[in-house]
Amino acid sequence: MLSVDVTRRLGDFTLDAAFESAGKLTALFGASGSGKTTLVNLIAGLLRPDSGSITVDGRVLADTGGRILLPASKRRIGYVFQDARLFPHLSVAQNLRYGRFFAPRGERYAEFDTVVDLLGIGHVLNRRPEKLSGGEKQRVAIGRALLASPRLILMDEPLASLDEARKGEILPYVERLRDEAGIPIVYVSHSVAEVSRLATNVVVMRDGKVAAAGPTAAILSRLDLLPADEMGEGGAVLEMRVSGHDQVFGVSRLRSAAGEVIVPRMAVTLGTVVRVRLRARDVMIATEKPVGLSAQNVLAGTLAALEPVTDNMFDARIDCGGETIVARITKLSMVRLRLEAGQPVFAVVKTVSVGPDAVAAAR
Amino acid sequence: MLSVDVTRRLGDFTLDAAFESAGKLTALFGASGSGKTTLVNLIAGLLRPDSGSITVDGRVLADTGGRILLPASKRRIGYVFQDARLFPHLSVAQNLRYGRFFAPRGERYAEFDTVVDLLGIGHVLNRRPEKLSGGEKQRVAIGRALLASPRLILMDEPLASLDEARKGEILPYVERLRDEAGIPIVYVSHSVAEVSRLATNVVVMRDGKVAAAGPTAAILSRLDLLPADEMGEGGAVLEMRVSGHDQVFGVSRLRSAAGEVIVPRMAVTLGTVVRVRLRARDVMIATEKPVGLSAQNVLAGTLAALEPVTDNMFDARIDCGGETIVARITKLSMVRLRLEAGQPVFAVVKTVSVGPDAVAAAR
Amino acid sequence: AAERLLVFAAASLKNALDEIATAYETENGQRVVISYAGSSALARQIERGAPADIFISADLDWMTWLSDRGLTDKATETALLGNRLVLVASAGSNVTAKIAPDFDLAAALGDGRLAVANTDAVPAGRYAKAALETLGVWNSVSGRLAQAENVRAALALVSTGEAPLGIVYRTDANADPQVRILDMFPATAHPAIVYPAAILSGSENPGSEALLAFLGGETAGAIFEAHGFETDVPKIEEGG
Amino acid sequence: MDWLGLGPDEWSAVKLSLRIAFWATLASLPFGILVALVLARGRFPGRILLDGLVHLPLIMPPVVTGYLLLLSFGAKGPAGAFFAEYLGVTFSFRWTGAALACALMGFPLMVRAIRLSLEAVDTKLEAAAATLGAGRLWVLATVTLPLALPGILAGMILAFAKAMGEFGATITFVSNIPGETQTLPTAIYTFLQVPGGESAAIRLTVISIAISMAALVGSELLARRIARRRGGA
Amino acid sequence: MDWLGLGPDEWSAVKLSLRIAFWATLASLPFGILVALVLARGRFPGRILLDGLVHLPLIMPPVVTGYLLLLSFGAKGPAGAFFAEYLGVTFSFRWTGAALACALMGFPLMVRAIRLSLEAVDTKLEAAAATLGAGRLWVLATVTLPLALPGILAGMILAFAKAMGEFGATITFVSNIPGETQTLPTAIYTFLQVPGGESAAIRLTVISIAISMAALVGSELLARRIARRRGGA
Ligand SMILES: Nc1ncnc2c1ncn2[C@@H]1O[C@H](COP(=O)(O)OP(=O)(O)OP(=O)(O)O)[C@@H](O)[C@H]1O
Ligand SMILES: Nc1ncnc2c1ncn2[C@@H]1O[C@H](COP(=O)(O)OP(=O)(O)OP(=O)(O)O)[C@@H](O)[C@H]1O
Ligand SMILES: [Mg+2]
Ligand SMILES: [Mg+2]
Repeated sequence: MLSVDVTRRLGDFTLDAAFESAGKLTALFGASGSGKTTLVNLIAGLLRPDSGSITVDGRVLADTGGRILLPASKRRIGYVFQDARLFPHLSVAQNLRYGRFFAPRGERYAEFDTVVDLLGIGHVLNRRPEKLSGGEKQRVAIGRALLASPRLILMDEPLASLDEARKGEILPYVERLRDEAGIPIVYVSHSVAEVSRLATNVVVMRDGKVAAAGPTAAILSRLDLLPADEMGEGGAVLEMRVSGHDQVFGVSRLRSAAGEVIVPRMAVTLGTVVRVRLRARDVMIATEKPVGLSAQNVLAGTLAALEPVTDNMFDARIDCGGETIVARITKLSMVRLRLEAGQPVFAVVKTVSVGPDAVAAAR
Repeated sequence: MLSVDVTRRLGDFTLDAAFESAGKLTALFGASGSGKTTLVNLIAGLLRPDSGSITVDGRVLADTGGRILLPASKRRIGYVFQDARLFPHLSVAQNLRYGRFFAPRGERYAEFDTVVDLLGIGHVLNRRPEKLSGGEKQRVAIGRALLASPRLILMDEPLASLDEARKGEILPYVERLRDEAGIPIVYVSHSVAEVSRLATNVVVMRDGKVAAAGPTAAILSRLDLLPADEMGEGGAVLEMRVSGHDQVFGVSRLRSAAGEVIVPRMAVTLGTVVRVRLRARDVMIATEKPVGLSAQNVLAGTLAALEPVTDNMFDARIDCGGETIVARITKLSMVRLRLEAGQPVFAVVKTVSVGPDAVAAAR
Repeated sequence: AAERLLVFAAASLKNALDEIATAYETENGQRVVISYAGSSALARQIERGAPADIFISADLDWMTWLSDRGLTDKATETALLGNRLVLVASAGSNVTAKIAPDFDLAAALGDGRLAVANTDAVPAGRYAKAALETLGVWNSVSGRLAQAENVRAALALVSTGEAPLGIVYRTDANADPQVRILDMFPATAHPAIVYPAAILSGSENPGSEALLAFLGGETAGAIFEAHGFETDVPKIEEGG
Repeated sequence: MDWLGLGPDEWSAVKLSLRIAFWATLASLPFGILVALVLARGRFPGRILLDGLVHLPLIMPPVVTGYLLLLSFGAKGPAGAFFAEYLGVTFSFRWTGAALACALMGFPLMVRAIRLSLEAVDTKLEAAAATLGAGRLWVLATVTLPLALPGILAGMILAFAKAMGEFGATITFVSNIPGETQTLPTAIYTFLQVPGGESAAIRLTVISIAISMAALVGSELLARRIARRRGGA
Repeated sequence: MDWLGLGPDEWSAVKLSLRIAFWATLASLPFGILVALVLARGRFPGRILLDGLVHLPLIMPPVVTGYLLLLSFGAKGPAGAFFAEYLGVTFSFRWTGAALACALMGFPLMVRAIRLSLEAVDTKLEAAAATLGAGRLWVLATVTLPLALPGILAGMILAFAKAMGEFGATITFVSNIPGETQTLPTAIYTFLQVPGGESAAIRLTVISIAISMAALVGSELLARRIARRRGGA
């Protein structure tokens, strides 16, 4: 449970943010300059709040009323900075081990070798930071924060300068941290894909204020909160149970009240509940059940609402067995298909568009 | 015309890169640590090649054979660094104007006010760099490089820490620079979306070597070159002519030998040739012409080939009037639809999935 | 051997005193250690408790200053040495001058300067000033002085040719081949140049008296004279 | 200036010391920057020799430095003759000589401070300036030196303070001529040489301290302003 | 050591100077770091006063500094009595006093160098260390001071060189007793005070320079190694 209610002035900019997040991974989302780093610095103890309080899992980190201000070194927070901030006088290995001994012996959960392998930095351990590439620096910074075995992790755009392949390796580890070690994470990101995959809760910042905060599914379906270009990335987030694995075709079947969805094979046991993001722009509407189409996921439902997004674009909300699926369609399609609220329709989704970044084990 | 053929050792790492690019925007693509920044530093003149030569539009920047090594200050190259590298002792405005007077008066094409507006940094002009957010710093760095009115622009992941909305504003400007001012650009990126939108040419780096180089369409359809997670982002890039605008529905019609495609309304005149990226993961295959489906783009063609991508995933290459469209499908779909090379099929694409980042004015 | 004897002596005495100390050590078997510095520094150090046994000053003032504070064994105060002032020119120059009342020192200087030790602070400078006043030439050259930190520095100004003329001790001039002595000032033109010596009241070393006696003795006298000092000096006047 | 109880000679010593310290600092600054640059950035075989040379005035007793100055820059010295003939500057028995001595004695301090700051300048910023079209001298003037400003300022204040206190080399080189080469330290020294001169010496010392403190406070305020404007970099 | 033609007194002056310079540098280092830290980071009203105080030995003629030392740390001085009684250290007319004088004279140089380097340390790195759990002292020991190493090294070499050359304060405070307080500079002075002493003075000066140069070269090599290992930061 992360509970923040602080104000802080920085020149002309004022941060005035209040939110609570019970989730294990809270995404901070917002445009450049909206105050994400400022907020993270306040949580880390690198900035002093002008007023307000910050509480993590019942531990008061700061409270101007009670005159409490835990120093950064006592907060046990692993902070991955937006700029890597590696120690230039230490080797990569020394950087990684720096925080190791400040954690009580019993609480050290991060394994040096595991983290090094995960981040693919084994070959640079003896180098000085200045001899690393941009992405390597960022990876070492992530490793350094993890190896301090923190009780809360703050990540300020940690994957921004990493390639997709590397992201694809690091994200599952972050998920495991979140799920297995139970370490709450605050994650700053510009990417809806990252947010929807990882976050249990989302806090949307705008001009120093919290524009919205809540569970990921609720926030991501409120597409107005997302930046224009990312809107198609939003959509429904369903919790579904793994009902079967198909060895031959390498797919898994997921079930929920909405129906059955086939996704690329997941390495989880039967019965596990996973989260599936169905991007609005990946969902089609059919008035007749399609035949001979490669898209294999066809969910029957009722067209619940048609919401204009832009002049020529609509979000169709389809009620499938009580769950809502969103499809982004053009006005043209709407007119041609003569869509009207209340009529029965099919939501059609390609299996491949439910890619690995759209499915995640639910907490 | 950018022509590079250099070697350079850095510790254990050796860059040995040779490629030519006639395009206006050459994307450098590759995993973290593959040597992108090293290559860019060599072009900028910040690193000295061990051997080889670099030529831009006939101007020899470096040639170890001819003992030519133009200093960085004489190369007229605008370099947006991976780390912003703003001058801490100068205000943002002073940073922006720093390079202004080094360009001959007649060659100054960048307008201060335009660039400031574009980058949304008008409100921070009087501030020192340390009082900027991460994204603001990066934007100022872009502005500083542009305002030097360079003859070649090097951008090392310039948009990595920017939100999508801001990216959406900056990218068109970069495109205009490329197209109108004719300034060649070398652009380092991890994002296939960015690359396919912007690049005329792509150079794929791997372990210090050039794994592939060529026109964007050719490279992006060779999906094996892309990182695993980005593979679905690859696909066909078609050059199509704008054949009509529909005021009522806000869409534009594009035509090529492949057929007609409807995309969200574009602000270009009729007859203009644009590039359309049809992501493999956004394309479906239908064995019968779909009816009642919201996906409006249905292109008739012949299934030319089925190429396995992973164990359970295939890329279907569809020949539509001589042009190739790629669809990513599961093995399951392939079997269920009994797809075989040579059979007539339809390629189905949602209009919304051909979003603004997938359509670009061709050069 | 008994504890070493510590002598505080004016720096200009070094050459002679080092020889004498060696002679004394071979004769008496007691080690003598000499700290050379400016008389003012030494006197102040004695006042602040320096563990010295014997003080040999370059002028009377600092000895009197100590004496007034009861820091010397008054009975042992003695005028150990004398010296003379000379007018020197650098060896290479062809300046000539004869010292006499109202002699034209200014003319001999030309547009150069007269090198002297500090005329307010350093004994040699004070004697030089007195002599020039007695001879009636002070006013004509007082604005043309180059005052140095000590006699050696004044001598250096002449030997390097910075100053055409200088007034220094005969002991210093004798030993410097770079300078030539033009003339010696009459002993009467200035207060007697006296190097007083005394055992300090803080001294508990039984050898002090023997050393002081040795300094006044024949062996020492010969060495002093070899270095150009005069050993035949008037007794210190009471309250001088 | 009666309230200070200063005689004309003392008053002129104050003025002279100020002038000497001012010019010693100012005139040695370009050389200080140059040498610091060479030491911080140069990679040539004689570098360590130059480094040693710069430190000499610190290592040698001041009297020796003064004596060597006398030999080389005196009226009869080769360097002195050169300066007199070609540049029209004479040093012997002039305040200029005192300034030279003070500059030389403060030089190692100035160079070291500037050099430390230069070495802390991030060369990546210089590279950035070069890509923007700035040639070497421009980079130096607009990036390197401004970033080294704290060290330049510190070097200047050290040189100034040293010049205010320098005694041994000054008196040996240019003597102690009231109104011409008598600085505060040589005046103080003179007073200390005679019994009872302490109070006058203390008065002058206090004046000297007051002047240097004023300079120090000024430089600190300036440095703080620079730091405030720049922030954490 | 006959090949140098050194007499026992001269030889002991060499050894003593080395010992004094070594201890002056070493013993003043912690104080130098402390004061530099306070001046670089502290924000309290008396800061500028402390800054002035540190500069005093530079501003005042060395003789005055020596005299003040004699008054306060001498056998009869209050500080001297305190140290003798409570810490068992006496300074008057001992090599320890010479070391004290040299340390004091070199202190402004040492502090300034360390301070410059401290001010150049990126506080963001200290913040990073704090988030990793390092308390203030740990941050100081593992981040701040290592990053300020160039300045600490420069400060030490300046203090050492200054100690090798310090004359005025030393001779005024602890006199010039061969084998006990006679350092190279005071020995050189004595030789310069008598006819014919020049060659001996030059010999000692050369020895002094050689020692300091060795220290300098050593420090430069060390600094270069640090710089090489760290790179551009
Ligand atoms: N000074 C150096 N010494 C030794 N190796 C170096 C040095 N600089 C870079 N390298 C290595 O060279 C390789 C290429 O570095 P480069 O910065 O060009 O990578 P990059 O492609 O830009 O990666 P990124 O996307 O992470 O920025 C990396 O493996 C890096 O560790
Ligand atoms: N020290 C400062 N003084 C004045 N304004 C500041 C200071 N630091 C930050 N700001 C301003 O506060 C706002 C929020 O900054 P912050 O770094 O929190 O943004 P952010 O959300 O992290 O943005 P980005 O995504 O670009 O990193 C910005 O507009 C920035 O200009
Ligand atoms: Mg930020
Ligand atoms: Mg890079």
